[in-house]
Amino acid sequence: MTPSIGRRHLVTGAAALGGLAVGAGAHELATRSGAAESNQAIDFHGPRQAGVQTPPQLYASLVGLDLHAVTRDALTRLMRLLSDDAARLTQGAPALADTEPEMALAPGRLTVTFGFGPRVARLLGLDLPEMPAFKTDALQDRWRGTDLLLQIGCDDPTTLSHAQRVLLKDADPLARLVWVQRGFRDAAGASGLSMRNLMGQVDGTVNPRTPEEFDALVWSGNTTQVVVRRIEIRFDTWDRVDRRGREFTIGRTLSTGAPLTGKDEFDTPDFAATDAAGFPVIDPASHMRRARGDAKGAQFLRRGFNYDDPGDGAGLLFVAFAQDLRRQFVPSQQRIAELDLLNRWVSTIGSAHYLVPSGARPNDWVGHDELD
Amino acid sequence: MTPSIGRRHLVTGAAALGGLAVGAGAHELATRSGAAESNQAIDFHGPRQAGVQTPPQLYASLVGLDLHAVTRDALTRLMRLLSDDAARLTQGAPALADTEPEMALAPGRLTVTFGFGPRVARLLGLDLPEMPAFKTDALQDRWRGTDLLLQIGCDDPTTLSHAQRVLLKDADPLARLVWVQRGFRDAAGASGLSMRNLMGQVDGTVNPRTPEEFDALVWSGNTTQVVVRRIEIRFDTWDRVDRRGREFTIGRTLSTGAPLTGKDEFDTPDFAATDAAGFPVIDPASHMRRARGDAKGAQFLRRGFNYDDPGDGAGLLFVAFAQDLRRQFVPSQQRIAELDLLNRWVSTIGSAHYLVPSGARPNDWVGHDELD
Amino acid sequence: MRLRAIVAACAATFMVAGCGTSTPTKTEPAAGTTHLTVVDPWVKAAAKSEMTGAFATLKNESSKAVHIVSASSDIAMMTELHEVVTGADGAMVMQPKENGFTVEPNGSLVLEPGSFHIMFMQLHQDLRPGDQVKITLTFEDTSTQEVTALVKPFTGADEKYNKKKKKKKM
Amino acid sequence: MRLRAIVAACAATFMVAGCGTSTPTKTEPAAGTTHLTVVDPWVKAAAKSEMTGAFATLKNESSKAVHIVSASSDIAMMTELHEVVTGADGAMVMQPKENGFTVEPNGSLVLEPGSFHIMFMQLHQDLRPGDQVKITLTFEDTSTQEVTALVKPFTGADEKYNKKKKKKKM
Repeated sequence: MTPSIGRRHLVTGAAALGGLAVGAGAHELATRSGAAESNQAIDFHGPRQAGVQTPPQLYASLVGLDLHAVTRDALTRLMRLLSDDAARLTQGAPALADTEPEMALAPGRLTVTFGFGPRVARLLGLDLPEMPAFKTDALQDRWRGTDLLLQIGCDDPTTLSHAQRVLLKDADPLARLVWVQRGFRDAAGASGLSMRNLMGQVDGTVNPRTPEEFDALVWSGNTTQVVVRRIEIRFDTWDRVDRRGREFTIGRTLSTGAPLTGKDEFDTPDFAATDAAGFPVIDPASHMRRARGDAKGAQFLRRGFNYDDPGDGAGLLFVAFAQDLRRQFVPSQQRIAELDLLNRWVSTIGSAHYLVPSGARPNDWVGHDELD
Repeated sequence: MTPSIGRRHLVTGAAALGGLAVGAGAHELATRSGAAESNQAIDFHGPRQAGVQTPPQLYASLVGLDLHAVTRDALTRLMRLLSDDAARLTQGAPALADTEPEMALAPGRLTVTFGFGPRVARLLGLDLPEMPAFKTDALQDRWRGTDLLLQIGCDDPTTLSHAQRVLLKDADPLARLVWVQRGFRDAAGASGLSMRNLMGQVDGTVNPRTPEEFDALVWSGNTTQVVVRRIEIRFDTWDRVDRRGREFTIGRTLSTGAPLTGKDEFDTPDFAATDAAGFPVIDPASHMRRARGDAKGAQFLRRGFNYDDPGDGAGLLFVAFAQDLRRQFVPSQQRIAELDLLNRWVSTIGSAHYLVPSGARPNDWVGHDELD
Repeated sequence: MRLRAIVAACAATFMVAGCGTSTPTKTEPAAGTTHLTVVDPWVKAAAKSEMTGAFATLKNESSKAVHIVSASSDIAMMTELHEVVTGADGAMVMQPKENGFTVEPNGSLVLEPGSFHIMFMQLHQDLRPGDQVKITLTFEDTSTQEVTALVKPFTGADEKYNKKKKKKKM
Repeated sequence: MRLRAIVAACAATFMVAGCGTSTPTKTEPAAGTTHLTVVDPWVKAAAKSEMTGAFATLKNESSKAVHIVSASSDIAMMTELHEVVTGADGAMVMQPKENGFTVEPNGSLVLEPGSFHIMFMQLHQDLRPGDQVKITLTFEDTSTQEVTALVKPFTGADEKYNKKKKKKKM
């Protein structure tokens, strides 16, 4: 080793310990060429948060955080920091003091959506219903409810990873990371149908799609509510169910997602239809029949992702947005918990729910309306 | 509960236990419309396996398997099964007896590359060098070498998940799953530069690129060798190193990936260049200087992926293909283990290496040449 | 009648769930006459003395019908061509197809679980995953065609491999 | 001389690594005259009695040069405009910029770690992550402009949160 190397090592070591001094201006950032056309930026600012009505991205990281102190002061400071990060990163710009600014330049439809858990809702006097216990749930504490939810969605996994790191670094002084749940969907454009979950089912058929439907079912003014449930699939036994058994269980044809009484995914199921022997074509205990609310206004937005964690199971990150979870989600889940053929092969092992506050105006932060 | 529901439950239960009988023909599969243009199929059959010279996909699952019995009979049967699956899935077709055939229809440049570990190489009398111990390694048994490697790469995470499940189901009677290591890269087309790893470095600059370079450095006839190393990054301290410190450590400019003596990523570094004070511009202990082999034929193919596993660290899945790991990879790694400024922030926690057998002819299976 | 049909099918325990028969590979006959193109042949793994079935898509690319009158294999004491029909009581019943299988001119016949298939009874040996099974099809004119089918396992993927699970060697 | 420069910069312990100053948001002044557009202002978190710095990009969109002669803030005993220069011995040295900062007509000045910055010494209070700091810039003609800067933490991400780690509240 030459003396010069030895001295330089000391220097680099000092940098590591002391926080060295030289930053890079924007002018040093390489311009990314050949960016994919799909590499769009989604607006961050607006009366409603992005990531709800936004068509789902290829990947999502759901991040659950607990505040070190559940106070208005801590929450304000945290939301200022995270909103500032999100406002920049979603537009393909580095965060303030970003240590890897080049990794922010491909936004890939990045959205960051914030949710407030029950303790925060109580702190702010916001209405967030209690979530009743469902008898089929097998909840694990590691996927429990938290004070804050960050739903980070992106089409580019590298951008997503970087955004998550930036947000967690800024959250670190004020909140503790409880879990990260990572999910994925079909590649954009790969299917003309709704998302296919890992059981092979088409998922999300009765979702609101028009702005009017979103207004009627999802938004309450500029806020909404979200429930995140981790639904594990028991593939070892599900794999032994043949297609007819699967379709019978779901109430839909697997290939097209059509109700067993229809031809197209979006056909209205005919629950009264019977076969030659007089049995209903769509079984009254089928998943579709049990999950579906008949009442007007009982539908909600399913915007979930598949998960498949090496060594830790696979299933569905069920993410549902509703005006009022109590009115829309809870009755559906109660029907399912009472009776649903699908229950034999799935278990909900995590559950958390949040109020999604209104969006941030330019130069403002998410939650400001609710904190004032 | 009506009697009819009760009876039907029994039926569905029987299906779950007994393996029910009705399958779906290809005619039932929904045609996927609007598939992305990038949703291409990569040839599976050919003298050399795909997934080496193939431009890296967005995602990869590296799967390590141990044979229950290290015998020619078991290996033959396993490779027949897995080759048959891979031949179909890579072309966007379901595997034989695929339980979710619709999830196979978007190939997304899927490749499945097989590697044979040391015990298999000994069984078959194939030359696979021993891997020496490197003094900086901090290997964990859970990421150890295995009998078989499946490198599954895909641009569509749902297709990847399905392919992995099919392959693991078919491997299950013959081999034990030891690990899955999942990684990702930049979205295709997001950058004109080589992959950026999570430290912000441009990675893979000196890779072979032309067919001639691949022939000279990677392929040995139709086979190659691969080493898979799991390199964990200590971000808590790396985050405190500023850009100048990082560039000094790496020997390259972060924004462009250019050597500190050049302007462009692919400029040849000038290790003799000195600054005004007489110090080398590129430090002799920098990562680039230490990793780089000067001898002709000392380069190899780095085709790695980033990893970022919730709760289990983040870093680089270093995947390197070489004609002869002993001649090409080992000297580079030994120089790094001796001295490399970067060692302060990275640790190799897993290491495995394999012989990559020749490809399969149509209607044949990977490894047939080596088993004969 | 679906309910009864499902119950009846359950009795056929050798059959497996689902199967995609979309088809990138063709197996050309290794011996005999080429009457048919046999696509995606496979057999479900089973133990000695048990029964199992063979599945494939049979394509007739000629302008006249092809009649398979029987099938045979070294692996089993008995090999039969089976069909599944709706019986007098409305239940579906598996039974030998008396006149064998007919593949129409420029048509194809899908052998699949729950429908037409080749059934092997009283296996002489274990059919292990990854084995290959030779099946001889015999046609009306006594000519034969040999098909090689892959033996497929049917087990669930081990989604939680870090947790202990009993493993059987096969 | 880079070696010495780095060593010298190390002494400035308030400075943080890297910073992208590409810029989607602008902070308009809350009070005073608008001489400059101040983009991406931020201050590094620090504890009471310590020192820290403020960074931003100052854009002069007018056709004449703008001179900042001083800066002040309630948060610190002393606020100085600093520059980093190469001293006689080749080392880089931080020092008060005697004539203040000049932003050229239609030009901009980047305040960043290792270069020009506003330095606060002997903080009256903790600057906690997410706090906002008001800074008053005073110009040659004695007019002022107020800037609000976000206090940013600088900690590593907790990549292995399932393992126990000590946490400090801030």
